[in-house]
Amino acid sequence: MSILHTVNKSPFEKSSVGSCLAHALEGSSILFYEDAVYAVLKGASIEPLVAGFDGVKLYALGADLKARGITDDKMIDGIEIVDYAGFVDLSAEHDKVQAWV
Amino acid sequence: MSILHTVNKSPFEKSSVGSCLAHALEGSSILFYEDAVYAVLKGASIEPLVAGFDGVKLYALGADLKARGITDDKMIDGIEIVDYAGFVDLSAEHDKVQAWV
Amino acid sequence: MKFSIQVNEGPYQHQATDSAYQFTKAALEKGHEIFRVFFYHDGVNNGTKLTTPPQDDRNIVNRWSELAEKHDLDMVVCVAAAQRRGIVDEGEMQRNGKDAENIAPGFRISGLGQLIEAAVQADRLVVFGD
Amino acid sequence: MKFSIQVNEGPYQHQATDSAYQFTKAALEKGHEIFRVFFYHDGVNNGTKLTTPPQDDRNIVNRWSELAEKHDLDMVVCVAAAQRRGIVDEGEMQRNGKDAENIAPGFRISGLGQLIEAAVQADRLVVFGD
Amino acid sequence: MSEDIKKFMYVNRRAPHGTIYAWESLEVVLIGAAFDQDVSVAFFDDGVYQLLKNQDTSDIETKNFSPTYAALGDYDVTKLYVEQESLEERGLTIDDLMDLKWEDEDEDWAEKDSIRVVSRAELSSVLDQQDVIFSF
Amino acid sequence: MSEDIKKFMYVNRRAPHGTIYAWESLEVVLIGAAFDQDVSVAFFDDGVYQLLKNQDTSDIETKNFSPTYAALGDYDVTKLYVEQESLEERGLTIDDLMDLKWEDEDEDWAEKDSIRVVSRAELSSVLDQQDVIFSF
Repeated sequence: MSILHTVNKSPFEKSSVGSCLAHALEGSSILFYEDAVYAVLKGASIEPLVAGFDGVKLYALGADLKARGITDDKMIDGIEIVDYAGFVDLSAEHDKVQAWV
Repeated sequence: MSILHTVNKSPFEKSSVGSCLAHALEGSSILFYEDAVYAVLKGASIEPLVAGFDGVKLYALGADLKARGITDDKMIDGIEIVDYAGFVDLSAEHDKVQAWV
Repeated sequence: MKFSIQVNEGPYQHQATDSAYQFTKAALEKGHEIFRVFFYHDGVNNGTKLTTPPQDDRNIVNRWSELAEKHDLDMVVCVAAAQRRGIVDEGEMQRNGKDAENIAPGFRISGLGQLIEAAVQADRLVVFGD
Repeated sequence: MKFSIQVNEGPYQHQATDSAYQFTKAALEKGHEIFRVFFYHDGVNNGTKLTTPPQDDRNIVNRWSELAEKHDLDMVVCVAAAQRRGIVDEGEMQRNGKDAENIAPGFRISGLGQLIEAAVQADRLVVFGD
Repeated sequence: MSEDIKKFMYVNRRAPHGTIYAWESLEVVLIGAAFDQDVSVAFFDDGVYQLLKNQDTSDIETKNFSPTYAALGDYDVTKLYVEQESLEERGLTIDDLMDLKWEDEDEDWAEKDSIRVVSRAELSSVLDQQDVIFSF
Repeated sequence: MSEDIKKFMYVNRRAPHGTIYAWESLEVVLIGAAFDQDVSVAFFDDGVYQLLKNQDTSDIETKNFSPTYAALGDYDVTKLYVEQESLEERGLTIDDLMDLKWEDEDEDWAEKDSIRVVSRAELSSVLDQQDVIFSF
């Protein structure tokens, strides 16, 4: 069994990113989209939390990164960028989707 | 000059209580209402932050405490309970109101 | 003292409009003047006459309408925000080619300048939001 | 694969409905089936035909209606949530004694059981909210 | 309709009253109970506040739905997971929560606790075992 | 209409795009500019994200209002306070923000910076000096 976790709120505004990271089990994946893409900015105070995450694959939605001016060079390493089709693929590949709204 | 700060979100869900506490100057007041009244629960991890606050008067809206089952004995000491009329009075007594929405 | 009130959220989803209503009522009961209640963002959804909440719950829209009638309140719905969200009076219906209007009694649709004026004219602006 | 989509927020205030629309469109383009799009909480406000967004902005409601027509989508607005927020079709108008209806093309009002059924029938439920 | 029974999880991470999510979530759980799925409900983060005792909304004049949680047992919704870490962070214990029960017909209608306090790790594992996760 | 000039502060603590608050807040600032008040705008907490360079909403298909911030100077909105601590927490510097200017007619239309990076303590003091604080 495996979960695709989706998070859409800024880690500095709401606790959902933190809670999602605390509950994600090995083998699950996390997709940051909407305002949650701010979680992948390099040099932010929460970088150690996000970057130090083992066993969980991290994704970010490209359209939301672009909307917010987050270019590739500003992103924490190891996070894969997907488009909406990729979001659909991830939803299909995992057994279920948990939305951290 | 003095500000009445109003905060209405849970300190565990959103960063507004923390940011309000970090920006409130001596002589200002803070009113916790709606879900922000959870900030006054004794024994919570944020109690030191709330209770250790000098020079700023803290209030909580009684109607919102009652709605959420927070009885007097569960509250951090030194926080004054007001009703809606008291909320109006506080708004009049301070020079302006800043809503931490 | 003269208050202006800004409401940023719609009915039922957020307590903001309940708190704004209770604050406004309490201010009036204490003899203060309410210069204007300005509904912005999703707050414009407080101005629809089409709600039918459950019998055992408060009727948020009617409550505002009744308070306005009793105290001759000026309740303004922001036109730009209303157009995005589908709150329409007779004039907006004509202008935008709609076949229905849904504005509740006591609300009027007007521009954002009304919010600025409300802040200029009142002694206090009190904002209720998410 | 068969998807069901749940939308918890209204148009413009939150990106949730934009994201839900883009996801739904992408899923259809990849050949997946959308069993149902269920609009809950303020999400019901996506179903009003009375919006007139600025010319240079997307029309969220029309976009849903067009997607529904093109792909024969089942778009359901929760009746209990709709009653609280003032989204009304012909039947609701009659039942609740209203003088107007505001439901947009392609949306239908029905019960919460439709959400449960959507989750039972689909391979995946994907939720978009605040 | 499929005859399969799915494992349904309703996730509650929000406080009550400040927003309607908790109440409209509970409405889904009640309606869903008629569908014969294998239902669990999780309360963590601010969701644990939903179960506090002595909630009385008369002064904010909104609907007080908190007594409805006590009816969940009658709807055969008997697995309510509450996260220990969420309680602790908020200065709460199980004694601060409503005493929710259900009657087990297989054991001569013996009264049993609906609330199961679990660790974060246990809750994560329960979430992992579901077929469908509802969020509001 | 009162002839008094009030000190108006527009507070921006929210990220753009995920919600409409930032955009509808900017609409108020633009309309308000016609009212001859003493206007300041504060960007702190997630509000600093509103000023990031290179925002392009074409793929999320929402309105890209970020170029509008550059027009604030033409509306005589020239005091944009950005909190240093908020930038640092988010791994940002002033170089990540749009270069917003205004032209000072008292100094032969000299181009000046609109953005003033201030400490939390300075920002708190600026807030304290206002007559009206708008929040969205």
